[in-house]
Amino acid sequence: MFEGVPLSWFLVLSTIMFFVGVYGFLVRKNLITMLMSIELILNSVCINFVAFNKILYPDHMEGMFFTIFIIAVAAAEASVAIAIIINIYRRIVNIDVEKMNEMKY
Amino acid sequence: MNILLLLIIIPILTIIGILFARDNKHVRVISAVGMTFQLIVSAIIILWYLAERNAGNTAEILFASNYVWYETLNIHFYIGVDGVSVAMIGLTSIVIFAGIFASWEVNDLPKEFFTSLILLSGGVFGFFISLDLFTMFLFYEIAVIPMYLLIGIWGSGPRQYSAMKLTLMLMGGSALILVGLLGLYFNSNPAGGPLTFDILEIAKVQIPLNSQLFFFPFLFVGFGVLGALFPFHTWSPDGHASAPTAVSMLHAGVLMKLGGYGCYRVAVFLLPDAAHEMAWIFIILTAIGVIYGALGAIWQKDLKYINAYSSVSHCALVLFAILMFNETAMNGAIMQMISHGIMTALFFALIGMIYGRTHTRYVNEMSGLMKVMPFLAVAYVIGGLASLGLPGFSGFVAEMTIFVGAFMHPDTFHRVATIIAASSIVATAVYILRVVGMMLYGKITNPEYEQITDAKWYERLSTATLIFGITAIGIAPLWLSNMITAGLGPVIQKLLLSVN
Amino acid sequence: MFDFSYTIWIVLIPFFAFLLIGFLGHKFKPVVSGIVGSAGLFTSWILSIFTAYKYFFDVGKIDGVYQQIIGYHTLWLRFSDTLYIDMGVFIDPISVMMLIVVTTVSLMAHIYSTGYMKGEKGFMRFYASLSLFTFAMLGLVVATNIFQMYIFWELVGVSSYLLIGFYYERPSAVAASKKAFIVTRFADLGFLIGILLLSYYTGTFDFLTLTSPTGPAIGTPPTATFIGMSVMTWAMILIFMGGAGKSAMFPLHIWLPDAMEGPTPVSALIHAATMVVAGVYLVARMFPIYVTVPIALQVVAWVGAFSSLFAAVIACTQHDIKRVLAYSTMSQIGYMMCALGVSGMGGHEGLGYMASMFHLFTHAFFKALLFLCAGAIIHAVHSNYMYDMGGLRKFLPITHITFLIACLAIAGIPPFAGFYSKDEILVAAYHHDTALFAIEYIVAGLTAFYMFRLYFGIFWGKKQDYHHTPHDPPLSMTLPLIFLAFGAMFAGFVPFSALVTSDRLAFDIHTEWIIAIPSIVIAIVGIGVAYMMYLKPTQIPAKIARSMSGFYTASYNKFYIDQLYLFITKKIIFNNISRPIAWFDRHIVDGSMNGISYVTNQASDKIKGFQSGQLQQYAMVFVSGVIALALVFIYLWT
Amino acid sequence: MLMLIMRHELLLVLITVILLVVEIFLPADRKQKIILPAIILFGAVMILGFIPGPTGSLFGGMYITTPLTVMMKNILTIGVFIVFLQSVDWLKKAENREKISEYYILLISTLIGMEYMLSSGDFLMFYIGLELATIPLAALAAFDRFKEKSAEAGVKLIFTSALSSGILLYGLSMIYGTVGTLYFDEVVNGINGAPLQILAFIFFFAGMAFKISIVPFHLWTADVYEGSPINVTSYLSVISKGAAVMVFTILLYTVFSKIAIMWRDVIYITAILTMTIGNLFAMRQQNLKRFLAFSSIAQAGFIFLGVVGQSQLGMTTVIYFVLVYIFSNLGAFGVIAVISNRTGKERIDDYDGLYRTNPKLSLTMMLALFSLAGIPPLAGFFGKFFLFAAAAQQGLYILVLIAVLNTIISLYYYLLVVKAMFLNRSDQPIAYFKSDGYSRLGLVICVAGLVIIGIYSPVYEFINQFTFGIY
Amino acid sequence: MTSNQIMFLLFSAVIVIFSILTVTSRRILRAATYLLFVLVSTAGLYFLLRYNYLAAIQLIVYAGGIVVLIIFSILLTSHISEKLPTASLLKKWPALLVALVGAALCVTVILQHNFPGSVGNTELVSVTDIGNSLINYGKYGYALPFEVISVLLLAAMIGAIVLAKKRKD
Repeated sequence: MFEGVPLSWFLVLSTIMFFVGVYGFLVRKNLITMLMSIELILNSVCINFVAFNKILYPDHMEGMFFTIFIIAVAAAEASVAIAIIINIYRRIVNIDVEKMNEMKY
Repeated sequence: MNILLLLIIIPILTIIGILFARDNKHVRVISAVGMTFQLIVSAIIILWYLAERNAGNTAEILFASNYVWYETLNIHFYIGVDGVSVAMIGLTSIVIFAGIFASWEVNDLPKEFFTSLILLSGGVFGFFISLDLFTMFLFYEIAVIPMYLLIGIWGSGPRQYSAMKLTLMLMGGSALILVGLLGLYFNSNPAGGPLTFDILEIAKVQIPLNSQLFFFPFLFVGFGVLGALFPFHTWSPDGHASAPTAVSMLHAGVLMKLGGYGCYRVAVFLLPDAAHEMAWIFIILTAIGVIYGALGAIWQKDLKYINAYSSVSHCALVLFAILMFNETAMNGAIMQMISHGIMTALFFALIGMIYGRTHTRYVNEMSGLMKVMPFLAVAYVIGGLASLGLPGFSGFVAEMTIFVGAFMHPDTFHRVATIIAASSIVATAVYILRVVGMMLYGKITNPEYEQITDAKWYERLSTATLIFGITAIGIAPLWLSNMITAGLGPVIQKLLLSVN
Repeated sequence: MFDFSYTIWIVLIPFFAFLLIGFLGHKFKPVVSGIVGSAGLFTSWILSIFTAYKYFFDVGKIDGVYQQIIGYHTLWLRFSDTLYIDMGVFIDPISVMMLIVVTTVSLMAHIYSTGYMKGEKGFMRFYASLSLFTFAMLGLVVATNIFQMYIFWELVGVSSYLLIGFYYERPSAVAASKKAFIVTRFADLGFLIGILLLSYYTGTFDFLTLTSPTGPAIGTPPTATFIGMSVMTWAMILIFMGGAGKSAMFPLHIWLPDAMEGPTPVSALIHAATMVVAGVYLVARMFPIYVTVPIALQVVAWVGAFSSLFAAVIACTQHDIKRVLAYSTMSQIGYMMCALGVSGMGGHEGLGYMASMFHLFTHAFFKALLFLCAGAIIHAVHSNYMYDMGGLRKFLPITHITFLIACLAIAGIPPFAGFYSKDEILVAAYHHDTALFAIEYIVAGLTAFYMFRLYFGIFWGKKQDYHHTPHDPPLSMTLPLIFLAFGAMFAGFVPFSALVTSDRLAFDIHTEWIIAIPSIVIAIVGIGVAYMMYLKPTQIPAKIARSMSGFYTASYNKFYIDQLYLFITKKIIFNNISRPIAWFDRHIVDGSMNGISYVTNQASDKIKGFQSGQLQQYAMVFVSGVIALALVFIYLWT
Repeated sequence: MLMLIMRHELLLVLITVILLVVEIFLPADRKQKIILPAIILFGAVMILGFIPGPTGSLFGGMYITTPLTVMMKNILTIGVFIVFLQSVDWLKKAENREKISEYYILLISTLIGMEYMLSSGDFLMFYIGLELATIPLAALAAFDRFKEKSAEAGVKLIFTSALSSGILLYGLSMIYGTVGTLYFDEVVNGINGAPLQILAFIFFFAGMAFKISIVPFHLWTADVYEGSPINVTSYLSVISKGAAVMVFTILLYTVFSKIAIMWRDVIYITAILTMTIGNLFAMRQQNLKRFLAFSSIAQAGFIFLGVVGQSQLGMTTVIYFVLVYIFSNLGAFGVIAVISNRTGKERIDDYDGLYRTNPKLSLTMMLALFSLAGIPPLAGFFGKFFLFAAAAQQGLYILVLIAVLNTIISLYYYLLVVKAMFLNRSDQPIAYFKSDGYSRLGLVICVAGLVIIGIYSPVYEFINQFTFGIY
Repeated sequence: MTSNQIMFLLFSAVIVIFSILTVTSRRILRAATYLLFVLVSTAGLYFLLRYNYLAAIQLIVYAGGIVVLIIFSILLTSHISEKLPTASLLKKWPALLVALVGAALCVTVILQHNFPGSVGNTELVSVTDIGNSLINYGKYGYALPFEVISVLLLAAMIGAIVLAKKRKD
């Protein structure tokens, strides 16, 4: 409970966000929108960490720092992903994930 | 240094020698020299062994050397021989010796051929002298895998299919063995001390019955696959049919014996209670195998198939005898292994030589060969007679020992099974004589066969060695029988204990 | 005690001759092989005669009983502490008698063959096989234990195989040799099982122990039974099966006529005088045990009697002279078997035993003689068939005379050898079972008939146009004929009842004229009928054949037993067992192994859709996997 | 001298910096001069790594080295060194010349990530190490910029890894939420098997299973392996996977030891799935890289048998097997790389009759494949045997049985390659060529490793002495 | 209902709604904008939890950095007017099912879990403390991750450059 807001609210919120992200990842065809879904997922995790840290274990700032590092990693990940996306766009002028199936079986 | 190590070192040195050989001739000569040494060393081992025994050395294992290998897992490189393994060593060296000469005319990639062949034989030697289950298993696989290349590259007919089938089935067998071995290992010290792969140590342990019952089928069937246990024998006809001569020789002659030896040395010896409990299943299977192989051979046309089915029958007899759990039958089993080993090697050698001349292996396409190649034909007849258990040849000694031994079993079931198995001798006579009659006798129908020449010197050497082996055992079996009996002691004792 | 250990050389000399000829024969001229073989056998023969003399007349008898002596023995193979195989020489009346028979006939065959086989391609091979056979046969007769006997039993089988198939380019010879081996092999299976049974219950192979009145077989016989009969009965019947196979008793006789494909000396030696009587010898050897199991003995008697009748009937209709002789052999061996079957133990009870051995002895001479004569005839006319012959008495005088002697001997005309032995058999049968006696009595008449049918058909009757004038064979062939003719004439005077008896005690016999005279009469009747029918070409045989056409055809076709066998082997075993097994192995056993790989391959193919290349599908599987695992492990797992 | 505890990582960082600086000052046309120094430098680091040094914990327990982790790092370093040797041929190609040092930097930085992951003392460090070991790899997978497949591989790798790290993080957050700390030594006390923790563990497991390519989290593997430049593939399949396996095993044995009874079953199930599915797919592959991808999936399944052993034997064996696996797989990939670089041929049937033109390469390939299949006396046999022993020690004989039956399938497809090289004949076999010295050196090391590691038991004993008490 | 609760509900409503919109919108630029809203709302949540510094980072790095990056790349790779194609139903329904089942599972498990009693520390974390922690190398110090992440960022940068740079010729 944090100032009247129960922990579970945060957790439920983040879970919903997480699975919305997962859903987006599973259905969005455009690579960049998939990347956005990833950001949703990471963001939901961040909320978890922060909420846990603040509400349950406020003595140390582990959750918060974890979040900070997640954000940093997310940035790195996004940059590489976008580099790859741009690269692939240059190759085939398309970033539809369903077209990425040259290798299979 | 332990003389047994030579059995492994000589093949390695020979292989190294082959790698430096310059041409075909060198390769052949080096192989021949190496395997001659091997034969000599084996003979020395046998004589030395007998001398030691005569001198009153009653140790269970002679020439034992025990080197720690994997200390934490208590894996040892533990070698040594008793009467049984000495006999098997003798068999192997004779067969590989003959095999080298039988493959004198391999011209396609000879280096690789002889390397694989000798590697295979090295694996077999290692298997027979191992007293540690781990090394035993290791050598077992070393012996099996070169078979793939040997059949695949130098084979004939559907060689790729056969090679693959054979390798996979045998490896399937070894997979089962592996499970069994691990089971033995982790049950090898119920008191909680260090675990061991040492056969002799495990033999001293009373493994709980339910564990035994669980692992026995793995070990018996696992080794049984190589021993052509019905219905896991089907690699054998195809494999033999496709394999080049020397490989068939080694395979049927020696490699299949690994199965019987493993059943004897590992499955039955180390899990005697389970063996007693479950023997009846395998007795039924092996008795079927004996008859089935013999009857199956009658209809075949391809010489190699005939011999392969014949091997199924004979090898099933080995397993059958092992399952009788008495000294005489086991003695017979070992002798049958040796006898069949040499005999079938002789057959395959001859088939190879005949095929090399007639370019067919179908008996109905050949006739009257006795006239143009009397040496080979007579050798074939001798092999055939040995195979059908004629006195004076090793097959008789072995089979009779098995039958007498098996018939000593007090259970009616076992004795009825023995009678059934014994009736195979008639079927054996039928298919052997059928082949002899069709192929060797009669008039030459194909004019090309008039030009056939008789055996070359190396072929003569190869066959003569094997025939000598068969007849030597057949005429004077007592020393061999005594030697083997002496080695059987511990196994029999263990089995007797487990009955009570 | 006299040392009989030298007797092992009687056996071994032919073996060394075999090795010598087999390995080195091709280095020398063919004739060397013949000489080596014959010389070796001559030595054996001399040694045998010496042994017989020593045994019967010098040292063998102690307190009126002929001793059973182990002349030599060595351990060959040990199965267990009690079961082991010795190789040795067992000397007792019947083995010594057999040594004489075997070496004599074999020597004759050896000498005869130097002429008969001259110029044959496989001359060395022939002699090597012949030596091998002699070795095996001698080893068989001197066997100290049943397993040694079995070993040599098999060896004679194989040498017989090799010799029947001597003309290996002739398909019929090959088939005949194969048939002979397989049929006897089948019988040997019975023998082997019998041995196994016997040894299991008695714990020994040794003849001495087995036949000892206090031994485990007789003194304390096992009480176990199997399907209503005691195991001993079973064992003895099975052992008799082996004997029946080797001795061509019905229904295992089919190989014998075909075996005539072999060279004639071989037929004389193996398929008339020696090997085929091995069965009789076997039963005689085990006789003390047979006496204790009446059912088995009964079987022996009836099989013997039936075979003798059966063969005699067939012999009347055959044209191939060697086949006639072959059936005649079968018939005579039936006689011997029957005699054993009706015998008891000791003194006059054991008359049948003595008679059987006696007949074996005399039969060896006259039957070998008949075959060798037949060889001489075939040599001369190059045909086996009666209808190619006729009027040969002028061309082949020696052959003619010796053949006649042999015919008279076999027909049982006194004072030729056959009369005495056959008479004793009839007496023994008469005292035992009238039915058997009746059969044997008829057979005696039939024997006289078919033998003289042969005799008249060959030497009298219509003269044929021969391509070149037939003539008597060379000395090397006639010498044995003459020698054997003497045997056929005088062998009957050997006092068998004093030498070879069931309990090895001498007993007195006297000719029972009440049986002897009718038997002579029926023999003369038989000869007379043959005389009428075959002295000159007449229509009578054809008429008779027509009047009993069904029976005649059946008899001519050997009662279709061959066809029956062929049906069983070809149709049933080959086509209905072996072939289905081969199919089963290919398609079911092997198919299931291939099936495993097929299923694996199919599985591999079926699941390939998972690897669709679609990233989102991968993710889908990924997430579902996580959730599934979580569900399982949170809710299902305990 | 406290920093010596972190010597592996620091040395690697040092090399990275050196390479970066050199790269900046090196003229564009002489970029390939950097290859030899880079390899020598790295070789030096590898050797320095073997020098015994202090171990302990730094940064308040966030970074811990033990002799065990030191050894693991050394093992990885050997593998990377071999990869370096094998990459030379490829790097010297015209299209890669300008990004040689980038290649090295990226590769080394992933290695740094792995080493931190191995030495991590809390989940944060672990996570960062994991990401450091993954993200540059995605860049490497897409390194062949002008190949569509390479880009596709990059996409698949980065997106799957992002998803998996998201899932892993979710799990981590739940662990944090239930335990209240991220330091391993404290987490272990808080693990009690509550459903939420099981959920968290499964999520965490999925993230790791992605790295190890465990079914059903493996689907990216084949595509990425096929598309990536071949040396990156070998790196992915060997080093990346090996590191993940080792660190995961340590985590399971230490942090999650309280719920061992649960994760053993997870491993049990996934091991069976992984072996079977991997093998079934490998059977039908024609492209060698893809083939080895599935083979490596199957191998991961086998490794799990060691993990499930949960004993010193299990730990030792897993490390030992990773070592063996490095040599085996790099041997196979080395040959494929050499041939692919020379001829561009990567299909199995391209290898028909290879033995008759290039016997040495074929033999190397055969030995490597046989080692993978577990044929004695090659190291793979020992590795597999011990893995099975580890599982058997727990009484999981059925699992062992399934595994050994799977080795039969695996033998089947390894033999297919052997068949192509040795048995088949071809009208147009790959012509004879002499491979470059670096590759040859790499292959020789691999073969030597394959032959020696098994027979020479001290290797195993050496590993074993460090694994005491880890479970 | 406290103001905090109301604020929370407000933010979470925004988050949920715009998350869903992010993954369903057919116009890619709008999706990016919705994502921005989500991220900003998340920052709001952080503010709510008194993590002002974190919220700032969230705004700067996420909203300011990543989203901008995303928008740039959208502009590079897509036409603004273009509508995204919708996924096939075959893809949507299973995905929806998985997401719903997963969410249900997680929510159930979370709600069932008995978390330790909340401490509810409402204090603001001072930037000084954060700074100290970042350079602290003891326990609960983050010097090492801070350094290592720099390696990661460097590597990511190099990787991105290598991939994205144009060929020289």
